[in-house]
Amino acid sequence: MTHKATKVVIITEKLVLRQVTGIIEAAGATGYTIVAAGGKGSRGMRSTSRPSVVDEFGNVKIEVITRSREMADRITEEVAARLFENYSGITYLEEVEVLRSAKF
Amino acid sequence: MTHKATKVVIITEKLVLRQVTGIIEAAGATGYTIVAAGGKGSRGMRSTSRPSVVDEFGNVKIEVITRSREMADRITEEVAARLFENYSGITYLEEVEVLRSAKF
Amino acid sequence: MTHKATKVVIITEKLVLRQVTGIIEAAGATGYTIVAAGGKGSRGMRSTSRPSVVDEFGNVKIEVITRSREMADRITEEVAARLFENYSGITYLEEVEVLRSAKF
Amino acid sequence: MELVLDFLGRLVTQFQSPSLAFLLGGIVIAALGSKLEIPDAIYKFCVFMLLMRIGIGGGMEIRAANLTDMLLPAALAIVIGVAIVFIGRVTLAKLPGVRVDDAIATAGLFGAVSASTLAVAVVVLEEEGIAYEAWVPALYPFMDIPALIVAIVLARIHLSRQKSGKRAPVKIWPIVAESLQGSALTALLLGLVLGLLTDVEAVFAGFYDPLFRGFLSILMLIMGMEAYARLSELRKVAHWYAVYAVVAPLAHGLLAFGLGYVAHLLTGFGPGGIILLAVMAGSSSDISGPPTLRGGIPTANPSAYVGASTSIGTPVAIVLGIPLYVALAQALFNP
Amino acid sequence: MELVLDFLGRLVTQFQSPSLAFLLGGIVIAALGSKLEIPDAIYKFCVFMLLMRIGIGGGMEIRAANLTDMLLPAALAIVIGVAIVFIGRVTLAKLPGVRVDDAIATAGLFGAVSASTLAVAVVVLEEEGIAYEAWVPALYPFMDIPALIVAIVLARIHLSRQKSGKRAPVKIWPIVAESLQGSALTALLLGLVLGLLTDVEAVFAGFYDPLFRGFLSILMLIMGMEAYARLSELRKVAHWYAVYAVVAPLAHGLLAFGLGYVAHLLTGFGPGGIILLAVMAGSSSDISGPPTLRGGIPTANPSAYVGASTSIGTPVAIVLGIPLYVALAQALFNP
Amino acid sequence: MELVLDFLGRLVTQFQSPSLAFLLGGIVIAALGSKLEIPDAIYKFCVFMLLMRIGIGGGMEIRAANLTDMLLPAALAIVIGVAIVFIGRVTLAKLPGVRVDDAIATAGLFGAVSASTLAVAVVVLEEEGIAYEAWVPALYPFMDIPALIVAIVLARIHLSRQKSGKRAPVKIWPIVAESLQGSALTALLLGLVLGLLTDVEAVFAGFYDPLFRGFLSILMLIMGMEAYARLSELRKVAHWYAVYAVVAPLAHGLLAFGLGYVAHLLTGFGPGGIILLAVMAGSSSDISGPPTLRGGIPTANPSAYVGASTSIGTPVAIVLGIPLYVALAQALFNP
Ligand SMILES: Nc1ncnc2c1ncn2[C@@H]1O[C@H](COP(=O)(O)O)[C@@H](O)[C@H]1O
Ligand SMILES: Nc1ncnc2c1ncn2[C@@H]1O[C@H](COP(=O)(O)O)[C@@H](O)[C@H]1O
Ligand SMILES: Nc1ncnc2c1ncn2[C@@H]1O[C@H](COP(=O)(O)O)[C@@H](O)[C@H]1O
Ligand code: NA
Ligand code: NA
Ligand code: NA
Repeated sequence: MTHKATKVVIITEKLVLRQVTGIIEAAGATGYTIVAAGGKGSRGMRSTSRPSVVDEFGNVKIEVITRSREMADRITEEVAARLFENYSGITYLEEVEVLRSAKF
Repeated sequence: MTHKATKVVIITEKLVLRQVTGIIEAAGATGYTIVAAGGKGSRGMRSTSRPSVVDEFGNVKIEVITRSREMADRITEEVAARLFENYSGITYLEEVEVLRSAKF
Repeated sequence: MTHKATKVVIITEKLVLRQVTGIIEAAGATGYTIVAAGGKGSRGMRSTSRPSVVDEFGNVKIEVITRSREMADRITEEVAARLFENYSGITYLEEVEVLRSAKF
Repeated sequence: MELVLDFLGRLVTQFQSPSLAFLLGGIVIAALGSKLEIPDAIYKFCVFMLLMRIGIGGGMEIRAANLTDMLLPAALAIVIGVAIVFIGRVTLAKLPGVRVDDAIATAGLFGAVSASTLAVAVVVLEEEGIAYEAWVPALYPFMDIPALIVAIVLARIHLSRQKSGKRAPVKIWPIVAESLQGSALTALLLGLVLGLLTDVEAVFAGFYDPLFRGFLSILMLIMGMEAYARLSELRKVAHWYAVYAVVAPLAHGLLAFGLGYVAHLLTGFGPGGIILLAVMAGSSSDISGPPTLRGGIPTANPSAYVGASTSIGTPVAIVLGIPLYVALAQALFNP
Repeated sequence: MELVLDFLGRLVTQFQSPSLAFLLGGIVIAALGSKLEIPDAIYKFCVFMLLMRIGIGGGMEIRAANLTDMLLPAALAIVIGVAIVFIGRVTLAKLPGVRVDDAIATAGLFGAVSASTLAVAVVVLEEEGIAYEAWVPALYPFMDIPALIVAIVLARIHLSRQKSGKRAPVKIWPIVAESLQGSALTALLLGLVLGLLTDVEAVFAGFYDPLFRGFLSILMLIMGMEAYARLSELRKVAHWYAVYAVVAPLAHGLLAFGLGYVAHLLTGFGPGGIILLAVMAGSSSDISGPPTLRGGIPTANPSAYVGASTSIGTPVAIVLGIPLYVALAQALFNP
Repeated sequence: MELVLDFLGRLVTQFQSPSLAFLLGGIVIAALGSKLEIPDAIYKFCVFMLLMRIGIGGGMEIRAANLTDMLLPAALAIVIGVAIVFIGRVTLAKLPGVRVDDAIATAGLFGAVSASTLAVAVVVLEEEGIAYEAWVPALYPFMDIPALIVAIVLARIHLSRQKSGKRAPVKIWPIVAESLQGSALTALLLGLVLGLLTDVEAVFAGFYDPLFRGFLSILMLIMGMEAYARLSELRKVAHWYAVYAVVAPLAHGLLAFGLGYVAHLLTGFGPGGIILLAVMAGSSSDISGPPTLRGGIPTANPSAYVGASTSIGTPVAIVLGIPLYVALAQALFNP
């Protein structure tokens, strides 16, 4: 049996990964998944911690399956408020169906 | 013209990738996509085949677009039953719209 | 406040990445995100620019959040028409909810 | 008494030896929260270089060696690998709070061999000017594979007994094949065959051999950082694992030293070879063992066995074990 | 007769030569299902080191060389590269079950040059003590680029004729630019310019040159594993590709050898240079060719051309081709 | 006049020096649209090798050095690092169209030190046969950390004044800790400690030292490509950044040269040491500085400071700065 859950997706600079996972853990999520990503957005550039010629993957994409829509909104708003003024990034939500409902 | 399909997402330890793709192929899916991932979940840790300090990406995220909801459920249940007792991992479903309906 | 948007996902050979991002930019999207991916599909193989034994990630997965369903359809059709005859690849759409509506 | 002084002297000196210094350096910078990252590709390359160097070097020597000389030490390697697992089965596995399959997996890992620990010992012997039969490192798989197989078999017997009361048959060959196909043993055996059959002297002397120590130093740094990082996992499991991880490397090493000495008396197996045999026994696998066990004993908790091995077992095997066996050999052979 | 014996003798010896041994080792471990992984970063670095070594070495030599000596061999390189594609167009492309654009792409790949095969030949010549004009490896692009261009042009002519009956004009310059901007030719030409214009002797002698053989050995290992992995793709296409992949390297090599010998008679082009010219002709591109062709002839099936080249063409060019040309040169020049 | 000629002569010669040649080569191939890729893992490894080589070398020398000799130069390094940021605060930050926090971050980056520029200078000194106190490169963190701290503190003072009118207290220690934990300083300091306390001579002489120049050449190539790639970012910000990036490296270098000369008069600090001090001052951080500033002054636009440093600052510091200080030293000390 599956049931509905909300997936939060955050795409931002690798530099602030720890801050994002901190927000996620503080919100009480059961886990998260991280993928290395590259990309282009309105700021046009990414963090500059290392040569861009050798590193196309300066972004990270973080996904969190949340139990409740409230938790999803809380994470989204927190990330946007605390990080997206100074760092580039986007965030969006998706509806998913999870199998092991007990886990989330 | 697009039509509805179900995407199965499986996030688990890299070590069992071959077993997961075996289940997917046995279910008759037309293909799958694999992405290297890191993450944290209820087990707190990942497979330990290599130093964690050098390898943040001990997980894999596997996505399968399935023609029918039944196939999606079959894959999900099989993976959960055969692997998730001993290996860490989650699985969930998403509704998507595919363009080249003939392909799936 | 969130509002609905459409996410276009394109999974194809790394070799045509520049052509895909060209189509996306021409369609007027505000950005895109790229992830390295591996996979198996109907063609059974990927581009061959480098030894497959050393490189499991010959594919790329490109995601675009689009303001309008029309833009999403335009990108999807353009990519399928211009690239998928000769290169392997799939494309599909997902409904998402974005937070910073102004951005897209 | 002299032995103790010699050992302590060696211990102090060894803290200045490069391999150990890099290992401790790695522990310290990890503890201080360093963000230094050694890329995964470099880690894998270091391991590859090490195994090729040991393999090719061994293969080139076997060409010149008297094959019958190798028989007894090879047999001992098998015996030791198997014995270590059985010892773990009747000690660690019986302790309170320790799950049997976790204990068996841990014993399997300590029975298997660490290529990097072995490489440190090779460097120490060369620095100390202690000769050794150069084919001894090539005995690695003779100890490694039996230990892993026996551990997996014992664990499956235990599990099937738990479930059904009767033993399900365990297939040995797939476990052997999986070990041999793993990246570590492939590289070692490939090197061995290349060293044995082909003219790789030039590329060995110009590349694999001279770069070996440098890459070993980087590997030691990684293993130090890793040892610290895994400590937190070890805290989650019974503290008996920590006790085992301190005692077992030295106990296994001394057992192997004793058996090696018997081989010395019987066939003239040399002091350098005895030391390396003890080091192999005392080491616990860090590269090939964990994934093989993870696949072969899926119910066992990797936090227990990898934590014990990486955080404590390997540092003990290198820091205490190697100088101990060298001091013992000096005491016995150059009294 | 003596030639045949010499060739066979060389063939046997070569199986012990390190480059070949690593190539065969790679094939064997892949066939045995090894999970050994060489990280992509290390693969790319090996290729970079190889091309820089060939480029810088060539550049340093061109400084000292008489430029007019290079004219005829350079012209021959162009002629050979172009000729190979036309030969493929009138042979392979006419065979039953072979699609014309697949065949043209395959011929283009076999006309282009493999840096690693060339590097093996350089090592063999140095081991055999056969002198060669050190600028010869720098002729690489003179054969490589024309072959790729001609293949792409022929394929487009074929396709536009199929579609519309009339020929659409093909722009040459973008194909040249794309070749030159590719990672392989950039590294080679960068090395060439640096070797020609700057004081890179120290870094060449202390880094690029000594490490070259070691990285070549690793590259050979990768190519062996790759050759095996691609065999299954080759099985999906007409078996004529396998036939072509066996015959073409030797035929192209012998053609080039003959033309090189003419250059010897006319301008004193040396035996080492002739051998390298033959090796370049007999080799098929493994690094820069495939993506250029994939982009330039998108309708062609990469399973056909990459499968033929990687699985059979390269092993044949190295295992049979190199000893054949060396034996021929010995027979002609030291009878 | 002679100085100018000497400088120009050196400038011309330096264009043939390998480090510079690779840097320019990188700029040129990037401008020509090359698709050459140096994997991220190789880039990180080059940086690691460089810092370990500088650190270990420095540590081994400090052992032999008279510690009091180091006091004045170390104090000067701190003074220079701090002074550079204040100079930027009262010049660049006052210019029209320049945001104050962007300017402070830029000055912080130019006050911090580039390990690769320093490494090039070490190679040049060795090639020119100019002796230097080998502990001077180990002064790196004495200039680097204070510059970054002062920049972050000044920026926060500015921002809090803007917002609330009153100054919020700034915690220094977390900034120091973050710098020290960064990958660059960890590697340097780890090397320093290892060189100081342990017997790493063998692995230094057999690995880190000989491979150093080769990896530096690759790093220069990357930095050249990067310089070109970042130019477009620089175009998006006020052109004052470009002016600053040309003038500041030389101004800072000359200031440090002058202070170093004072130290020479007072304590006999040598010409080689003075040159290295000037090079450190003139360099701008490329590895550790940017992420520290990005975290410490999040409102500052990285396009401004990284663009200025990478695209113009570093090439100027290497191409013009190093020969200038060498020429000055020759004029002063070997007139
Ligand atoms: N429309 C979009 N679709 C997908 N990803 C985007 C989009 N806009 C931005 N991104 C991602 O978010 C990152 C930061 O965006 P920005 O803050 O707009 O610079 C980019 O580097 C992309 O990876
Ligand atoms: N709530 C979650 N959201 C996103 N990913 C998760 C979540 N929980 C677990 N994961 C992923 O699934 C992996 C295994 O989870 P677990 O079995 O809970 O240890 C983790 O390493 C994460 O990559
Ligand atoms: N059913 C599927 N589900 C997920 N990914 C797929 C599927 N089919 C194809 N793909 C991805 O699309 C790529 C190209 O597919 P194809 O054109 O069918 O060879 C594959 O390599 C996969 O990464
Ligand atoms: Na052991
Ligand atoms: Na060719
Ligand atoms: Na500076």
